[in-house]
Amino acid sequence: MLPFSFEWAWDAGHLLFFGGMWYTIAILGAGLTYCVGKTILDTMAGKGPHH
Amino acid sequence: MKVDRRSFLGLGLGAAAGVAVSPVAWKLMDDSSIWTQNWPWTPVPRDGEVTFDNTVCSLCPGNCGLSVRKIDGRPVKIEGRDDYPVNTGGVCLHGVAGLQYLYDPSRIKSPLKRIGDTFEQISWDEALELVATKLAEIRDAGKADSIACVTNHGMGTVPGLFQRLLTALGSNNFLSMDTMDKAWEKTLEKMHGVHGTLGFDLENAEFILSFGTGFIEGWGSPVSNFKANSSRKERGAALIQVEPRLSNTAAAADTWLAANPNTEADLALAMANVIISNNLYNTGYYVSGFGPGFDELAAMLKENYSPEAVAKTTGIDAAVIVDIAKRFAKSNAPVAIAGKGKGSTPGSAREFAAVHLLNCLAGNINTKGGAWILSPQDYEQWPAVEMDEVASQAIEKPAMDPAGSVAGFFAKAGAEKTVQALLISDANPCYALNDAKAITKAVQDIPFVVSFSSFMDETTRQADVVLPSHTFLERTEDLPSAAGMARRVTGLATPVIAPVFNTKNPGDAILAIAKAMEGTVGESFPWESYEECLEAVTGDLWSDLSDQGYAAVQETAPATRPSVDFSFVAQNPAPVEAEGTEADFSLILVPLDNVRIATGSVASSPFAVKTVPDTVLAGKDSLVEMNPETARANKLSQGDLAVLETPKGKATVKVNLFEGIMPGVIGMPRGLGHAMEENRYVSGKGVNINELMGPVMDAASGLDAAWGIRAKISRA
Amino acid sequence: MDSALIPKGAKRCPFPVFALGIAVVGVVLLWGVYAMGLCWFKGLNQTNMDDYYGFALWIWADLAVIAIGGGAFFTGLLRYVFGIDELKNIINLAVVIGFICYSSALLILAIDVGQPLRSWFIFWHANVHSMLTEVAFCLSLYFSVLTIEFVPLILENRKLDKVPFFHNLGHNMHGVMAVFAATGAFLSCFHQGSLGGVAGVMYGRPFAFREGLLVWPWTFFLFTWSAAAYGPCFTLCVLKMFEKITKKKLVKDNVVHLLAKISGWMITTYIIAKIIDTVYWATVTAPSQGQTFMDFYSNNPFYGVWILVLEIVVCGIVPAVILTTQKFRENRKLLLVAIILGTFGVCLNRWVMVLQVMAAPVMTFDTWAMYIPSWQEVATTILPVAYGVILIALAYRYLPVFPQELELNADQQD
Amino acid sequence: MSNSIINILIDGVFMSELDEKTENGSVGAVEEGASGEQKAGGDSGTGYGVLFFIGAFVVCFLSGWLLFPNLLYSKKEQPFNFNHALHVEEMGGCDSCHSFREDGSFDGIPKTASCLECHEELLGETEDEAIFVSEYVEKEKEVPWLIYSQQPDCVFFSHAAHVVKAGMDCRSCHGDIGESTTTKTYEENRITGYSRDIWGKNIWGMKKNSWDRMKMDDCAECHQEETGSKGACFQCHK
Amino acid sequence: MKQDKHGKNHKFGMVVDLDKCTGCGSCMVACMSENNVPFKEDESRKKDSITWMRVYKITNGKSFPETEICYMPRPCMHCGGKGDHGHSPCVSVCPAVATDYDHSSGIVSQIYTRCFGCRYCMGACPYHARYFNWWDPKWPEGMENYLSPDVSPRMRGVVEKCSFCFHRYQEARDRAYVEERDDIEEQEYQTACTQACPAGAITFGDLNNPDHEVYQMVEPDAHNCGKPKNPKAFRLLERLQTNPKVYYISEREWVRKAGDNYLEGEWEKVKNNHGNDHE
Repeated sequence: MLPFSFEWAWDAGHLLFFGGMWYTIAILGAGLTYCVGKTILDTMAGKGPHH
Repeated sequence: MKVDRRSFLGLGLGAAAGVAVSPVAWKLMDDSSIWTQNWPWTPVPRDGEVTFDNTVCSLCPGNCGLSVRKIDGRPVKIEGRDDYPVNTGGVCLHGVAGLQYLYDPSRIKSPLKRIGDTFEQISWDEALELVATKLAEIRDAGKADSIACVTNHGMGTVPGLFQRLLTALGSNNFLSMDTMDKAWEKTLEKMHGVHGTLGFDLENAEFILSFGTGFIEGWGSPVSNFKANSSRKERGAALIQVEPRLSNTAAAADTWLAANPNTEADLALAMANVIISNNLYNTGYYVSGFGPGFDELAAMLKENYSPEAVAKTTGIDAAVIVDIAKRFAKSNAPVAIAGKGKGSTPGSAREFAAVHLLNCLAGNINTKGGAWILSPQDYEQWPAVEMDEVASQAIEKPAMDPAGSVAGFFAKAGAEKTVQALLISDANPCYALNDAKAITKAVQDIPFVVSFSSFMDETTRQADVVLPSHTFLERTEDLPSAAGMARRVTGLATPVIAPVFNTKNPGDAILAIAKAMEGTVGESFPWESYEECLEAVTGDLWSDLSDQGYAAVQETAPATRPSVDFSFVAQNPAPVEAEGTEADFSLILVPLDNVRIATGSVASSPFAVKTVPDTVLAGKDSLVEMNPETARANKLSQGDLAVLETPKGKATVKVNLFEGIMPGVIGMPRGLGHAMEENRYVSGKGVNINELMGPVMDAASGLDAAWGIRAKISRA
Repeated sequence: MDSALIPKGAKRCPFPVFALGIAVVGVVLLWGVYAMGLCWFKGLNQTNMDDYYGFALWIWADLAVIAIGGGAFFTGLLRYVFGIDELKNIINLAVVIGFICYSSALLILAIDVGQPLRSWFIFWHANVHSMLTEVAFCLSLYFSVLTIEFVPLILENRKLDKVPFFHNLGHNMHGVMAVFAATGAFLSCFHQGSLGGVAGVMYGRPFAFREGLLVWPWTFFLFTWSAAAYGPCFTLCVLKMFEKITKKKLVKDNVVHLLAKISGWMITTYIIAKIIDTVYWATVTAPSQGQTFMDFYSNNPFYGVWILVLEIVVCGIVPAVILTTQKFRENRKLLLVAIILGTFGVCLNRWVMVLQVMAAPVMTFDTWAMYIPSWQEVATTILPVAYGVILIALAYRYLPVFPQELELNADQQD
Repeated sequence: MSNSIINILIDGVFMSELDEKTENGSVGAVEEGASGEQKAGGDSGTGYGVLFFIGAFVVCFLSGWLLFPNLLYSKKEQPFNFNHALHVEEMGGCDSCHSFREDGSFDGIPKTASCLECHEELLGETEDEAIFVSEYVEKEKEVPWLIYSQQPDCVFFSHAAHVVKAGMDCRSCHGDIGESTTTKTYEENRITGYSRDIWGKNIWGMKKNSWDRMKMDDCAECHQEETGSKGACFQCHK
Repeated sequence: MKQDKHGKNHKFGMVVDLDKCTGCGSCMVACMSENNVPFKEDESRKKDSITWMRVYKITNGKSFPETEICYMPRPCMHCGGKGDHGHSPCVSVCPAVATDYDHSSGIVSQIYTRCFGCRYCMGACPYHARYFNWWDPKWPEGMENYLSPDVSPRMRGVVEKCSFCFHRYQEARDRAYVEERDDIEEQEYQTACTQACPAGAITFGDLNNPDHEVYQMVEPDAHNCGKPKNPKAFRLLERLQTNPKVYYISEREWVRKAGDNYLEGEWEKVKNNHGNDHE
């Protein structure tokens, strides 16, 4: 999974497979970070539910 | 300060974050999976120095040489001994599984005394004293001849010591379990007038004509036969198998003659007829060795056993009979063998004689690749038995069964109830003899039964005192080869491990009992220990035995060629029929021997049971084999539960359809149905066929010649 | 009693009734949990699986729930990536179903493996050539996507929404949902396919083996396609069940018909591909390995040709025809028949592609293997169903799952 | 309705601080107040939250690093002290006591019998010597040494391949044990049963020397360097 | 020091002479006792009975008395896969690399401590050579004393299979190392089943080494994935391209035919030039 796990090899199979995996994780992570970050800013700016 | 929800949230998140950046979670994740890799309840075998010990297997009469691999003195694996003349490296599954017998849950851990229906552990001193006192009592009461002893086989110094004890006590009733060896002995007496046994040089035979023998089912010395079978294929020697069922031997044979059950003798006689009428018999032997009865025989055969007539009885084409007979007679090294299945039961004298007749006609007696007449094992040099008056008088009384048959002995014991004491060593008659339930009853009726078994088997369960033996891996013993082997080798079993439980070598137990009985009985046993006795008695053989673990007694054919007396066969004795009438029981039940199932006194090991196919044993049910045609006629199909009934009893079994068995014949595995509760890996599985079979005593030999029994089967 | 949590204006059954219903299902759930405990602590000897039938009821259940949970990724794809806006009215349901299906699948997998504590080896020591590795990675990643998709819905709960942070978070997550949905669709395509690949790459098993494209056997594509095609059928099935139980209309017909139509065309294309695949396999692939088509459908008491007819004709062509024909799909009863058949069909396909593969002998002297699951297996398979029922009931009761509910049931509001 | 127990429970679960308000007002009022309370109470709550967060973080972080390793390993003492340095001086290299058997296997720790040549009688006056002679030599027992480098049952390690074939030095894996004058405390992982030396003293599993750790990755590292491949699984596993 | 991989690659394989095999079961028990295979109370359910070496009984399907039977011992085939690249059916599917193909010996390993019990490999293996530990292995009291330290007992929940007694290869190599030999002799590494077979039906050795008996018996064609040139030799399910390293020899045509699936009429075409069809 990581370059220092036993089975890791710098070959096409690992690069493609784990490349895809880390890329996906990165997208999800970035998306979540963005959401949480923006939410904190929004909340501090006083945004909230409007009635 | 108000502790609120957010404080808790902070606490939780902080803890989580703190743990996350510490090694705890990761280390625990790793360690917990490592824990699954080293579960404390999964054993870890200790490592150490590897050594090998040689010994000899005595689980069956084959007596193969074993090489036991040990780690720091702890035996871990049994292998065949490469330089042993019987098996040269090969080994059967029972031998390989030998270590399982050491730790068998049904092993007896110390001497036992019967208290009502249970056993109590006692000390060796107490147990030996008990036996000695009881035997002395019986002797003092003038009933020395009512003491009997049954051992598994009759050869070597351990059975020798038992026999010696009986003689010293004054009894002739020393018996070993009935096997085909006894039938061969009777045959030799009748046809050559000699005392001895027959061995077959199968390694060099060129044409093996087998009348129902399980040549590779465990007949004789199994590993040696497997090797002979393989070398047979290499050297192009033929194997013809006569049998109503496609056994493994039949499957391996070049030709399988599916003769009707119990017509083996007819077929052999028809072939003899072909050989004689075509003048294909060995002329040299005719001149030198053919004795009385030859002309009568020729005439009798001509009249009764023409190939055409026998074709009808056996179901084998006349042309095939003629062809096989001619090929047999013309072969350079033909040999005909008998003894059904593993040869663990005797057969009819007529059948053995008819088969041996072919050997005689071919002139292959004591020739390379032929049948060798071997004199009784005589290397043992026993000093004369000291006999007091009691013994001298009692020994004059005849043995209970004059033919020396165990089946006959128990029949008489059960009927007359005169036996006062019975010693049983390594034999399990309550399981292994036909009509096992009647045998058990007979044993129960004997007031004092002493078992020397290593396991709580069916017979030992009936004992009053148990003097547990070492298993074959823990004991010293000389083991002469037997069972159809032409070459004779005596092996020396030596302990590969210190006794696991509080057991003794039966030889030592006998010495101790004898010594406890004062007077001539004790004096007849001048040795301090069994090992001392063994060394003294084996005499010339001892140095070979102790140096190389075996002594080759005979390697080439005996030089003499005894003459043949044909008169027994010429009388055309009647065949031994199966018990039961066709009207009541339309089918015939035959026991099936299978090398993977131990059939004699020793039960199978858990490993051996594991190899038994599900077409033989399914859960707790035995499967009986029948032709689909038989099944259709009895409205049965594969896997059905069915009730199998014979004149001796009933059993619930499952049905296994097999095209290779003759219609009308039902085959049932032998060796299952043990009742040895402590060992649930082996016990309680299947049905003991010996409870469905009854003995059929052959008038000509006095031996049990039952080969099957009439039966019927219906859906349960 | 729990009105504070119930979406504003929505009518729900009295709390005791609800609690009773949950309790009943909860008992089933506990039964499943007990069976699960047995499997974990005593080992897989609690099942009737054996060395021939190493994949059994559970793996089927796993594949089946993932297939029918495919409605989530496909509807998400249509809604967020292709921008079919009407589907926003059913996307919540699809997401909840997807979440239930995928969490169930993960739970079943955790019971199914012999050494659950070592499961992480599949990630850490991954063999990238194994289809199962791909399944594990995509499955767990896609599950996190579903969680991300589910969270905003939870945050819409009347009480939660009052918290500014949650309100804003929900809002912001909605804002970037297209990114998540697209990622989810990508992941889903792969793991649905990999599940098909699991069977297709077994070249020692002529019943399963398929040739293919690059490293992917045809079953890879067929599984993805079939999950997309049939997944919405299950979403609609659940919707119909809801409507039946609540005696309310929850989603407008045009939305239902739209999804049904899309599903119908997907099924049509899928079933054509499946037929081509079957024919090619039966006439080229299997014969090249010495086996005839009928070798796989005879000499056993269960797997007859009927199973293929049922899968392709009854559960494939029939729903395809119904759903693609406007007249038929707008007939309530026919629509119901079609979506039920569709759901059943994809489950049957997964059954065949896992269990018949195990059952069919390959060595000439081998025999068909048959198997009946133990109660522990049945209980642990029902466990996720019970869990799903509870979760979806909670979701319906407390979350605005159906945006059109109020509008459609204006007369019933209190 | 608003006072119902269920609602209180629900509030308790979801947002506990609203409790007080619920008691006195209508649902509507609670809702009004809730958003206000949210803002007002937000700051102080967050403040405590942060405080608690930091506190918990520090406590857990430190115990994870410092306390956990101590809890994880149990400490066991050897039957008596052994002075490697002294024996090396007297006997020569490692292989004078740790040798190969004829069949190529490695005999590990010597048996008591092989110590007899010198230790038949008391040799020196240390307490350890007395224990050895009286408890083991005289009773013909083996010393139950705890082996620091004991690999688990699943590992096959060929000393022959490494020492004879590859000509490696004992130190590469066993370090300076030959220079030790006393036996250190044996630490056993309570969960796995492994010796701590396998994972390495360092709880993170970091190492400075080749002998600091004996995990599979350490084998692989060297194999990769020396043979160009980490090797087949069976090479080291049984 | 850079090493080559201990000389040239071996390709260990087995040849079973089915005409010599008597079905006695010695190989099965020798294997079980060599490899610490556990046993349980009821072993008659063969589909969960661990027998690394299993002897199948096959028949020609004809009725009495034309019936014939043949016993077929089946260890793990140690498939090399298409092109002998090591992509055996099981190795290629294991998600956690718990089973791998060793190119230096041709042996397919199974690492019990790595396996997490997904059983995918079992589904992928058409020979049913792989077994799952459904139960904790348990020995009757005291019997664990006979366990060998050369093979670690398996825990519940993992897959196991025949290893060609790889530990014996390790031991033989250790001896060679201390005797400073570069390689081992043919007889130094033999599997337990080979050693035990009383009929001498099993031969084991290096299929890459023309001096070895196995090579001479089947004449494996290295350019055609080890396909036997000996017309009496065959492999099980060769058409699936699993490329097994266990060969069978029989004079009997029906036995050879039973080794693989053939469409109607196909066997007639290949039976006489079996093994030579590449020429």
